[in-house]
Amino acid sequence: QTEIEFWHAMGGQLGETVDQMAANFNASQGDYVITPVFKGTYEETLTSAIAAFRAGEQPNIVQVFDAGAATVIGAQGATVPVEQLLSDNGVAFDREDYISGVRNFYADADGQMIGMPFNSSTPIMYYNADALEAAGVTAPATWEEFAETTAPALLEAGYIPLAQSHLPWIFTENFFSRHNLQFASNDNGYTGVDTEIMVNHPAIRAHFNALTEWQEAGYFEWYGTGWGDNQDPFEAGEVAMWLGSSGSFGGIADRVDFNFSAAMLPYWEAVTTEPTQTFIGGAALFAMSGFDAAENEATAAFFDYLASTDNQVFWHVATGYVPITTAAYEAAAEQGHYEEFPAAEVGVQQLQLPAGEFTRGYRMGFYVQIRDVMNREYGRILTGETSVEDAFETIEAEANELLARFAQTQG
Amino acid sequence: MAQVTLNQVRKIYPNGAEALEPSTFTIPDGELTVLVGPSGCGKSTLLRMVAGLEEITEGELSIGDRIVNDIDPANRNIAMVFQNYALYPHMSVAQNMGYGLKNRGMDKAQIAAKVREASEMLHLDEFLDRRPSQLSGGQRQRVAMGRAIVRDPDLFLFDEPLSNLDAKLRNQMRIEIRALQRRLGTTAMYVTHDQVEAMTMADRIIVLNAGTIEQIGTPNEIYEHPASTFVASFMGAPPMNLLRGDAKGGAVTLKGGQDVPHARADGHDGPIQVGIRPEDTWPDPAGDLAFDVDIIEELGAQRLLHGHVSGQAFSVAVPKDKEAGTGNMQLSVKPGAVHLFDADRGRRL
Amino acid sequence: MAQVTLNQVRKIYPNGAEALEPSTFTIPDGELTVLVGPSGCGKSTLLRMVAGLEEITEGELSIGDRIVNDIDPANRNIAMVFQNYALYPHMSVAQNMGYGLKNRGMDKAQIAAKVREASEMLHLDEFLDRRPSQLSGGQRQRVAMGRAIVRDPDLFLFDEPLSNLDAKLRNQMRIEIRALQRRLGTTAMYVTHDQVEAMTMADRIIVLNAGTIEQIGTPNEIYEHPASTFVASFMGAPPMNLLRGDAKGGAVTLKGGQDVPHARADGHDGPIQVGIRPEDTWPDPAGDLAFDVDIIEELGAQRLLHGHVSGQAFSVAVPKDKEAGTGNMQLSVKPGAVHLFDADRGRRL
Amino acid sequence: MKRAAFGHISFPILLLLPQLVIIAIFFYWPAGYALQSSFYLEDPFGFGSTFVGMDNYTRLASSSSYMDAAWFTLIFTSLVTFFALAIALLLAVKADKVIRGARTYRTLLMWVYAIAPPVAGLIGVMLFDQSRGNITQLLGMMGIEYRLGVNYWDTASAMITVSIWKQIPVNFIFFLSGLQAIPQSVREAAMIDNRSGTRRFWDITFPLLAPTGFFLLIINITYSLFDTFGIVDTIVKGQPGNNPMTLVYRVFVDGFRGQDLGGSSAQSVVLMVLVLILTIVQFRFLERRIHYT
Amino acid sequence: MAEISETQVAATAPTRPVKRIRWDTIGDHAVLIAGALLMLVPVYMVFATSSWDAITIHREGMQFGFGEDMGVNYNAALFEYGGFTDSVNGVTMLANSMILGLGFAIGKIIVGMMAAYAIVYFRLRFATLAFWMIFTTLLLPLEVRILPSYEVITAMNLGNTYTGLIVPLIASATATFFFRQYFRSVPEELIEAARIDGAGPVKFFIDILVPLSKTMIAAMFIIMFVFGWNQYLWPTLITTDESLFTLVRGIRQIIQSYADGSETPDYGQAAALAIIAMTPPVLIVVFFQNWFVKGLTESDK
Ligand SMILES: Nc1ncnc2c1ncn2[C@@H]1O[C@H](COP(=O)(O)OP(=O)(O)OP(=O)(O)O)[C@@H](O)[C@H]1O
Ligand SMILES: Nc1ncnc2c1ncn2[C@@H]1O[C@H](COP(=O)(O)OP(=O)(O)OP(=O)(O)O)[C@@H](O)[C@H]1O
Ligand SMILES: O=P(O)(O)OC[C@H](O)CO
Ligand SMILES: [Mg+2]
Ligand SMILES: [Mg+2]
Repeated sequence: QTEIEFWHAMGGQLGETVDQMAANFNASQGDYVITPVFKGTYEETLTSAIAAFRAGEQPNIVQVFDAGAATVIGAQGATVPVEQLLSDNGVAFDREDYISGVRNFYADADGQMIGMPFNSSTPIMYYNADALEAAGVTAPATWEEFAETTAPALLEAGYIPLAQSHLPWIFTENFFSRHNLQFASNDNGYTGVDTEIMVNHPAIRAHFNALTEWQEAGYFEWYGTGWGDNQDPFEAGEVAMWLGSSGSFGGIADRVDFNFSAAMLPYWEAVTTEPTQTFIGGAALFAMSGFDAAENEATAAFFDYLASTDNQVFWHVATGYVPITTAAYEAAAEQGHYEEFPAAEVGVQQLQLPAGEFTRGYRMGFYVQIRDVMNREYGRILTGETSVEDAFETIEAEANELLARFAQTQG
Repeated sequence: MAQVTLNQVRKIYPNGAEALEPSTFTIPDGELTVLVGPSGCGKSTLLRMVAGLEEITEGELSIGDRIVNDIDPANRNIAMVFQNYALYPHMSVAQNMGYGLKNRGMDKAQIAAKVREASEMLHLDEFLDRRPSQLSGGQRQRVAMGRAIVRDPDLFLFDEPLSNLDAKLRNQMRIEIRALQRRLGTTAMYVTHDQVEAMTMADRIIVLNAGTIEQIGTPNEIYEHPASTFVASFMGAPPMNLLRGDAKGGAVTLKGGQDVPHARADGHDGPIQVGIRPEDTWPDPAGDLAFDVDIIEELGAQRLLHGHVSGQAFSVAVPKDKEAGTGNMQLSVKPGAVHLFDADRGRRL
Repeated sequence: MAQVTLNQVRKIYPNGAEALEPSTFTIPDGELTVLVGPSGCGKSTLLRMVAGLEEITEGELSIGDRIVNDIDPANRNIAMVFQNYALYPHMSVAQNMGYGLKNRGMDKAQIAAKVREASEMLHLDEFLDRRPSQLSGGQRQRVAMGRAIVRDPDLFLFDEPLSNLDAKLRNQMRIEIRALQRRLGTTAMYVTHDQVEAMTMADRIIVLNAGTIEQIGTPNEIYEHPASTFVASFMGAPPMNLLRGDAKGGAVTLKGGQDVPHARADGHDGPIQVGIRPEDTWPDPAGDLAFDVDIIEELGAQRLLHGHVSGQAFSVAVPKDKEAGTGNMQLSVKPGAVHLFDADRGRRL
Repeated sequence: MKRAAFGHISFPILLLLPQLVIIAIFFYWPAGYALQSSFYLEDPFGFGSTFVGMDNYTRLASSSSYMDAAWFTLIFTSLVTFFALAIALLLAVKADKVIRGARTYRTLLMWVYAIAPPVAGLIGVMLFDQSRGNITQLLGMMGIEYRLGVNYWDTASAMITVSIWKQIPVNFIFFLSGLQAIPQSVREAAMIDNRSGTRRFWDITFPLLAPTGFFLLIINITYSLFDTFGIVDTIVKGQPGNNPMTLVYRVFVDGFRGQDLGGSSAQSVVLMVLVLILTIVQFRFLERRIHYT
Repeated sequence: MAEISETQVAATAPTRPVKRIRWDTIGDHAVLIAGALLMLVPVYMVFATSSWDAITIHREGMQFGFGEDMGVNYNAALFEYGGFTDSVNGVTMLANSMILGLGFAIGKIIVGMMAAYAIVYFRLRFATLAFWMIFTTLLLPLEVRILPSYEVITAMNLGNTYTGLIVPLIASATATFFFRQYFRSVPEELIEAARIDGAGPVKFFIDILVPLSKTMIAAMFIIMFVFGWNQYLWPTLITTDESLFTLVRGIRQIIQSYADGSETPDYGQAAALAIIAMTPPVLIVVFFQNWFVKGLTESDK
């Protein structure tokens, strides 16, 4: 029997589900034994894995979140690309099996998958159906509709119309993908390390200017950088619409006592009339290098097992994360999952919207710090400490400086 | 005004040791009262209760007209010299002495003057800037003394304040303290083991023994009329000779057979104790008491003859210029200097 | 075997104070040497250097044949009683006393026996289980003593070991310590302020003054032939009277005019100091010295007459049975008891 | 060093050895490593690294957000150190003084220390939480709008409060044990010399407590500077955003979370140098005034 | 004389005055009670909260009153096996935390006392240097040097061992510094007496210094035990073996999702675990209370 280790960042019930899947895998065959180990937050997990790699103690599989992807993928030789791993070990693999939004995010410029998408999510708009009904509106498809129709009505009905969690993810990265705007040079960073961010775009500046106006008008409220702080008022029924992760579905379902549903992330008609798919969030699994063929074979077997339709459906249903393969999506639909929970389908659909030139993903080093810069500046915008224009200049400047530094580390 | 009154005051330590049996007495205002007694008899305990540092187990303690059982030490307006000095280790000598004054809001110049004055009296002027740890034992003790005397309290409490000084300095100190206390008219309680100190300084002496008060009186009363054999043998160096004897019709006969001159014990027939101080008797061929000298001890100014009278231990002090040898001799006894005590409890008859 | 030799030993404290000037002397094996001197003169410092607790600034110190300057105190095989007791606060009395024995690997039963023996001698048997904080000052001091005497060291060092005991107990202790030291034949150094202790216990006395050795000698030598006015006035209570005078052709005249009887200062013409002990002179209508008495002090066994001779302060000790009053009188002086010293340095002529 | 110190040579070295070996391996080695990597830009996996000289340092000097963090750290450290010490000292003095209930008070006051930091942090955020925080609600009733995570100073005050709260028991325990070691007789002498308990405290108790106080001062400064990062992290929920942050949290954010090894090493080195200067200053100027025996 | 006094006594039998109200004592208690409340109300709330279900807590925050899930939460916290290998439950995590707490506290105190002893009580030429070398370690918390430390531990093959968990944490000067401060204020006379009594360095240390430092050791022990007990980041980094998981890690795993809101963390169970995690340290505190008795260096009279 070959033993392999799998480090992840899934706490609470998610962790239990991971354990469950691992146990199932071990029970399903007799050749390989996988041991999942909880290593703290995403950041802690990644850092542990890096440290372990440097000490030659790395796990076979590590879970890496979106913002850390550039670091892992940049470090060629630290991981074995999944596609290669799978084909080396004779596992049938076809990129086309994967949902289009999922396929490219953890792939290289040529589309070769480096990381195995695992817990994938995407930002969607949850809404309080009772509230919308009371206000006599439906979920807005565009921001124009929101500003003109939805928000005034909801405000009138006594609700704070809109809140969101995670400005860098939802209102920046996915703003760019939803409108198919270029986010960074070098094909969003896929084709080189000397990348420059292109965040200071008029469209997004306009969006943030709109946000501040909405905030003043009472259409939008910002509760700080913390994810939950923005989600709580929605669950409490104070906020009518909330932008969050498709993976938030399970939690909301447990906790709210009103009818809720979800819609796709709105877009600006002024920017595009052909909105595109969004990026995936969440995390992927990477096979670390430095292991013998037998262990890599076990890793490949586990990945294969994970990607199987049954398991994807199980994971999707149990956690709210999107299924990563089309087959799994269809299977879930067949089971009637979406009839029961229409909101659970929104994320998958959004990820299957038409792709654009810049919707594959983005690859930028030191991206965790870049997000910190964004968060800082956005916070300052929304507390009136800076202007939108200044903020974006600062973000772009600081981000580019970080990118340049990252490029140097790769040299 | 600052008389100290104890009314059935008693002290039992948490471990059950009774350090002071219920005691009642008054220390008159303005007097200096010396406490004497063997080691461990309760002197420090008594002082510490007056100071408020030790809880009073039972009874009532007043200073002036106030019952102070529950009054904080700081509010009793006392000054105390501790047996172990208790100096503030982080303060210089001058600061140690001035601390009590500073707290009473005296201005700096005045404090400095007072400290200087006291330190001169105590020969500490060169050491004013030193820390206690850089002083000799006697110097520390003097600092402790200085800390008390710079103050102008209602009551002085001195716990063996001169024990670590040489005879000469001690002599000086004793006189100066006495003078100071008289001048200020401050009531004082003074613990000492030094008989000379006790005799010369005290207005009144309290003799303590194992937690009980044996006698209270002026030095003269204590010395000339000891209330018990304990007091008699405790006060006086060398101590009073105590001999067992019998009284019959007023006359007193020693156990070994001799009659005691100048002794009348009317109405106390039966066993008895006879006390004669070594300096109240002297070699005199015409004397009445046969004495058998074993050894002679030289003490400088005087000489002690140790031996037996009627087979019982007996000492005689003679001035060093008087010739003396061992062997048998006769002793004369000073009339009126024979003390009689009952045989079992040792109380004066 | 355990004689102590100092060869130009000197001590300067880090703050620059010279506590002992370079001194050379020997403490003979088996003898008990008493150190006396005013407070702060360097007695404890000397003892502590012998113990190895204080670094020797200069010179060489040997115990027995070993130069011990660099030997650890633990390896000097000494026992010491500290002036401030230095008891281990966390150990009971018995443990405090037994600790040194335990360190020498003695077995439990033997330690217990030794401790019991010592504690009986020191009247501490009831307190064996107590912590030092539950003892009176004198009891603590006795524990400190006990800690030393249970041991069987090469050298005893006692720093005012009896200062907090009452006269009676002190008397007993003194005799017992002396006997013990004799019996064991252990060399001992003993600091005391008590003249009686010094005179009765010492084989030899060292008189220290401000870091220098004034005189080394037997008690008798020190008392009868003080080497300096310092020694003369330091040893003896009340102290020797010192009068200024002039010598001329051997005869000595006091500054105020009177001639001094029995005094010959041949070859020392000029200013001179004359010493007469208070007990070496007595009221005698036929005496040669005119004395003017101001006050009389009662000390129990004797009486002190304080007054003036030729206008200079003078005291006379009389036995208490001698009548005495204030006013003018004549004094006789004991032949051979007049001490002469040079006028400026005070050295004996 | 004691006056009557032992003169041995090899024995004390033996005593020091475990400590020295441990710190050599687990402190000096990593610290040297931090120093070295502060001059490089390094790929976290160790594949590539570029020598950049003082770049990592000059970058900090010119970063306004770094300077903001430095300022905040100064304010934060001063307040936390001061209040954590002052409140603990007050409580310790009182607990030392009362006779009745002393044990109970001691136990209760030490108790909180037993709370695990993540739990303490969680208690903190939950109490101060924007929508369900009990303290937020209390303040709301008093008409104070309190918005943790949105308003800079609201967040700062929560960080400061929780940090103080968490540190009080430590200080309390050490102050209490320090108080116990003050000779009773000296306190008694002071009781006679001084009517005012407060003055007595400042004149006698406090100076004699100084060795413990000095220890605690340094420990508290290092606590506020370094050990509070867990609290900061919990309160900002891992996303500093526009909220205040301390310098060490930045080290953690950039290094442990962000894998910018060179940059965060430079920050560590700056911190170390700052604290080293601070402590040298304290030793030179404060310890002189401490009286040990 | 004594007789005379006795007659006086009979006249005025002492009547103890009614105890005065001691305002300062009341003040002292008021301060202590306020302090205890400040410290303890949050703890109480954790306890109350541990009796509720996750949803309620998530919606309403910390609770003052008691709910109905006390039994469920504590049972789950203590006895439900978690983790992948099902080898850990509250009880085993408790045991691991205990080993970490004890090992760390004892190790640190021993190492620290030894070093402080060497610095304070020996005439060592490089004592100051040694002190400074040790002292500077106060400056860099483990979190900042965690990655290199990890490399050392793995290089020494100490990953997944208690030694590897404990020893690097000891590499800081707190204990040494603290004992140095205390030793310096221990009266000089004690080492003098001990040396005269023939005690060498070892005996003095064991017989005199350690017993005298009891209070200080107790304080240090409480602090260090809890510090070790509560370690999180380091154990997470260096252990992968679930049987080495500690309570705090268990708590973290439960409340991990608090910040991102994707699911409802099991607050009740976390609170229960927090209470359980608090119990042994509190017991240690109660136990060492007895060491906090006054008067080791006291020498009154
Ligand atoms: N640590 C020190 N630093 C500086 N000077 C000191 C120190 N210890 C003692 N001295 C000084 O040295 C001198 C001698 O001190 P020592 O303790 O030997 O005196 P002593 O003869 O024992 O006096 P006492 O009879 O008062 O105990 C004193 O003047 C004292 O002030
Ligand atoms: N804290 C205590 N606990 C128990 N017993 C104590 C305590 N303090 C003193 N004692 C005992 O009480 C008795 C009286 O002690 P105290 O200190 O008053 O004696 P003292 O007369 O001052 O003796 P000394 O002349 O030796 O100083 C002694 O037997 C002593 O052992
Ligand atoms: O909450 P998740 O797991 O969907 O992740 C959201 C974003 O990817 C955070 O980077
Ligand atoms: Mg006493
Ligand atoms: Mg001395």
